[in-house]
Amino acid sequence: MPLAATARRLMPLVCALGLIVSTAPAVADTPALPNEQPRVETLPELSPHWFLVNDFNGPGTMDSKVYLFDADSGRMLGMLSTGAWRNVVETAPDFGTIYSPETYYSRGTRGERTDTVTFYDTRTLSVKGEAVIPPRRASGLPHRAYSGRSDDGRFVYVSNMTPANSVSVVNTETMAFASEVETAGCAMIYPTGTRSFAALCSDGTLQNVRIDDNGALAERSRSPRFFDPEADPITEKAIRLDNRWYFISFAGQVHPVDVSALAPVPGTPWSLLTKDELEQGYRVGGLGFAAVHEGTRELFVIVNQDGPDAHKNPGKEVRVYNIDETRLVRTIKLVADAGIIAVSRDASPRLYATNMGIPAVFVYDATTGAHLRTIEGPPITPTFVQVP
Amino acid sequence: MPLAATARRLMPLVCALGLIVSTAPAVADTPALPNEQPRVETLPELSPHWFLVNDFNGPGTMDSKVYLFDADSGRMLGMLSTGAWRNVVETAPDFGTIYSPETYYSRGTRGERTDTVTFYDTRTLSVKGEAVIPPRRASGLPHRAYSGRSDDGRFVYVSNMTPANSVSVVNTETMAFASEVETAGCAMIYPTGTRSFAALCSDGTLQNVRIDDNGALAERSRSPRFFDPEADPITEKAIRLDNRWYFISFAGQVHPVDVSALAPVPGTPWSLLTKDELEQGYRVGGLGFAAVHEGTRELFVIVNQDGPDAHKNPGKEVRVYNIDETRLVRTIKLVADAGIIAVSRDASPRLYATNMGIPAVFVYDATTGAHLRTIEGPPITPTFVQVP
Amino acid sequence: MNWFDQQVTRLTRQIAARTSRRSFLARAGLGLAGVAAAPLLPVARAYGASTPLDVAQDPGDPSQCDYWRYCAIDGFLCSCCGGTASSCPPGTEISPVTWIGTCHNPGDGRDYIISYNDCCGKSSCNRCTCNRNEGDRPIYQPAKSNDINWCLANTSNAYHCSLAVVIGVGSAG
Amino acid sequence: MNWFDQQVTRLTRQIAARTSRRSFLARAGLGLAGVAAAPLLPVARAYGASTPLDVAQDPGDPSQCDYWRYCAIDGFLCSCCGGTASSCPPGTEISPVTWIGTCHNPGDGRDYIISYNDCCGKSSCNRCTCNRNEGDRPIYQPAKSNDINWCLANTSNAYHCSLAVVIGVGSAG
Repeated sequence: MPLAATARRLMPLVCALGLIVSTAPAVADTPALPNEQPRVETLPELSPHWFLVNDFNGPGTMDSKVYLFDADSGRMLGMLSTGAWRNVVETAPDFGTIYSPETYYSRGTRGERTDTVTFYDTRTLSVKGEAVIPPRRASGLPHRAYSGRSDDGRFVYVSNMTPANSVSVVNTETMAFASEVETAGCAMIYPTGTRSFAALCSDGTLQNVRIDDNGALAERSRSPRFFDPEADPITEKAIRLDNRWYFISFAGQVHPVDVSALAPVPGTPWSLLTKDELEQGYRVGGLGFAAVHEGTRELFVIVNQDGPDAHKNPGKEVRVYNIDETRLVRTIKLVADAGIIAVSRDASPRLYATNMGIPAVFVYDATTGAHLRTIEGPPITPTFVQVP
Repeated sequence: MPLAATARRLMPLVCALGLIVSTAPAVADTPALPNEQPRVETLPELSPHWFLVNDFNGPGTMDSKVYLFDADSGRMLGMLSTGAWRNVVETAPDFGTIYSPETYYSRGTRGERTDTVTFYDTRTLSVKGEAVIPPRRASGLPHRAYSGRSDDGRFVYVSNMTPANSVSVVNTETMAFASEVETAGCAMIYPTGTRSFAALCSDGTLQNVRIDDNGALAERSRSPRFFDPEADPITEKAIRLDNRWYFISFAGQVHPVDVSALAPVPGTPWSLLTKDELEQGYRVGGLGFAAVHEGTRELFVIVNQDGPDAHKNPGKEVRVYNIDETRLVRTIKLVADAGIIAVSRDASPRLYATNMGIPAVFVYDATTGAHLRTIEGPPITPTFVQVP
Repeated sequence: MNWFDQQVTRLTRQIAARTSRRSFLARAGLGLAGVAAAPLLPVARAYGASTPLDVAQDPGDPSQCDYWRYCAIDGFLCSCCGGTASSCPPGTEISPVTWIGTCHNPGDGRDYIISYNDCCGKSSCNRCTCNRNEGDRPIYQPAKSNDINWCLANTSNAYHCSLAVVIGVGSAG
Repeated sequence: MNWFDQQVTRLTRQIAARTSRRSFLARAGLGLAGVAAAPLLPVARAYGASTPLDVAQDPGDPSQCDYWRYCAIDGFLCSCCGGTASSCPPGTEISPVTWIGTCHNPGDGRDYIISYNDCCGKSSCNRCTCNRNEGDRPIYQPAKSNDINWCLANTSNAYHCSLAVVIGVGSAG
């Protein structure tokens, strides 16, 4: 290092607190750099190209993290420490608060377990409060649908598994646990309005649960059987547009389900892949292989060519479909394998692509497919990317 | 994967618990593999070539680990989860118990702090108990001398820094905190007998503290000033042989200090490096650059050629000195940079070498210097290697 | 609910009825999972203790991801962490519930039912990551899902590594 | 105890006497450390907000390890973590005690006293690891030691990243 010769010796002089000021002659004619006061940053105004990266942290799963980045500058903006077993966070409709389901043990990996939804002020990335929830939060390989939020932001839902399935409901206004709703035989959380959420059932149906204004169970309904969990199961990686959830099967069948009413109404399935493509081994795949852009009504899906059982494999191609016209619009060739994608919500959308095994996030123009930037990690085991 | 075609379909048959036994015809003539009962391993008899690797876990510093390996087989034998901020563990004289200083927060990185010395049964690698100690345990870049153990195994000492220096004394028989001994201006822990430990002081002296059978402070003494902390400071990486500690300076001066009596008696310094070598930039360096083998009276030291301020740089050379004859015996050329070494205690000693930036441990014959084996990590940020 | 699920559910209900410390299982309903085998036979093959016959019948290296039993695993291989394919490393706890796969053994041509119990109570071993998804199903079919942290019913949900335990012979299907 | 230590100790005792929440400092004795600067002047240079004059006077990229102020740092650079060389990322806490280095600024030829405060309360940022040890001293000289987790006096000792704050001009020595 070039400065070694000069700086190696410790000067016998300290100006801590400015109580002592050196009168050593300036070497240059310019005034000396002013003394600085260290401070803590707060975040500037929200940009549509900010994104969150949940880091599962494979080398230290009990010490997970959520990173915030600005895709335009490529800079990291801040981080949250979010306890054991990261899935995803929920965010307030105005992105002013981050709701993070977290798990802690009194001795790190042992002792008393405490699960929380922790409330972070997004502007300061500091804790505003926490709701202690039942210590049954589902964990494992991260899934987006392990939690959800009511459309109005009033309630956050957290998936439990013991292995019995239930959902912890948290009131975001009172920052308190509201109720636990059993969803026997049905897993994951797909919000369906301001006071309801759905869960996927092993018999090929969708259960829809309505809660009251206190977060307690009000009533339930169940869709007709709309997929065959043996012949061609749908994955947990669904996307929502308006009042419709779009579930995607291993073989790339899209199953739309209308959730406007309490009883979910399945629509007509359509296919992302042709019969020829399926035979050639094309499959949808990845930890979070689907994303949607509301403005353009476009569905983004990662495709690989690894054949059967490739539903978790990453791919180097993102296909873009018009979801209303059920047709392929274009294909984006990625510069690196991706298993996880997200698309910003604005009119100049960015496509974020990453993979748990690659400590980097790749930023593309979602419209042209151009690769704009690579943001090197850490995060070292990026799981879900989330957009404000 | 070659089995995909056959194994892809889930067989509609389960033999869980052996309550249902398939009568499907065997494809081969051999009897089918017997059903198995999963079980938990215990460790076999201690081998002299076992070693512990403390993993600081840079990506998740609140979720540190200690790995146990067998150098002869190259196999990992087990692991401990050891909370935040790993330094090292202490072990019972018979290696039957591992004493691990640990730090926990009720919410991982925040909330109430609890520091412990946790007691692990070495044979089962499970928790036997814990002593809660003052929540002031020193942390940072790991150092061997952040803790110590009395020669008879009765007490474990843990270094505190707030930044005031003190030592928490834990009674291993009662598994309880015994006392906190202040060591103002003196840091680290160098055990000096059954009821005493020393600490290095910023004025160039060594403080020796005697405790009573209850672990409480009995009396103190201080050595004469034996090194110049400005001109050529000694590092914290000292080694002990019999009743003598050998402190090694930045410039490779060895300062022996006899600790037989309460008042430490400095001996005559000698040099690991010649004047020529110093001028050519040779320095001792690394996180744990020194090790000793009692049987052969050999001192092992990592040497680099990075010049001044290289006291923490790894090197690709280990020099071996006869510590009584104060002379270089041989040099071992490493196959990879190392900042940390340890030497097994037996008559066929192994040299273990690693570096925080390299997720692997390299095993050498400590006598011939032959590279015997590379054990690939994880551990991903190996810090101290310790031998039974 | 298919036949497989019915079997698993029925079995588990029997256990739940017999085992008070597993009372949580009684609540599991449709979403029930496979169950660790109770003592049946001594373990035939431990790492480094195999006989030539064993190797012929149970070929491959349990510390490698391509070992036949791992056809539906997702996790760290206990064989690399101080355990074997059927034994947890010292100081960990076997998950009492788990997921089930069916893998083809090239050594004897049979398909075997494999129970992928997790070893729990310590943080990730982080060695020998292995992800194969043959027959893996989504989480709403938990008995077949390798995404789930099966330490969910242990005293700690810290996940260390995964086993691949032979618990029966499947049909050649 | 040399002159440097005496100065630091004396200064810190003055603060300790004035600041009850820093009462721990009074116990520190010989082993006392550098102290974070109280408000003196506005921060002259924040990441991305430098003027040409600033760059000439304060050259280099604060997100790179070879930036002049980092001559005695060991840690993750806050400039890569949502902060700058003199500001902590959102939601972290500045360490009130720290270590001190002296670095040569090639922009104006002066040596500056740099306070390497840590930002605390979140786990490791883990980006832009930087280890330079010019003038670094062992832990028994804590005011000059970059090995110490300087979050030791914060509400949490979780270490996130490190700053390099100009707190004075040193002699050209």
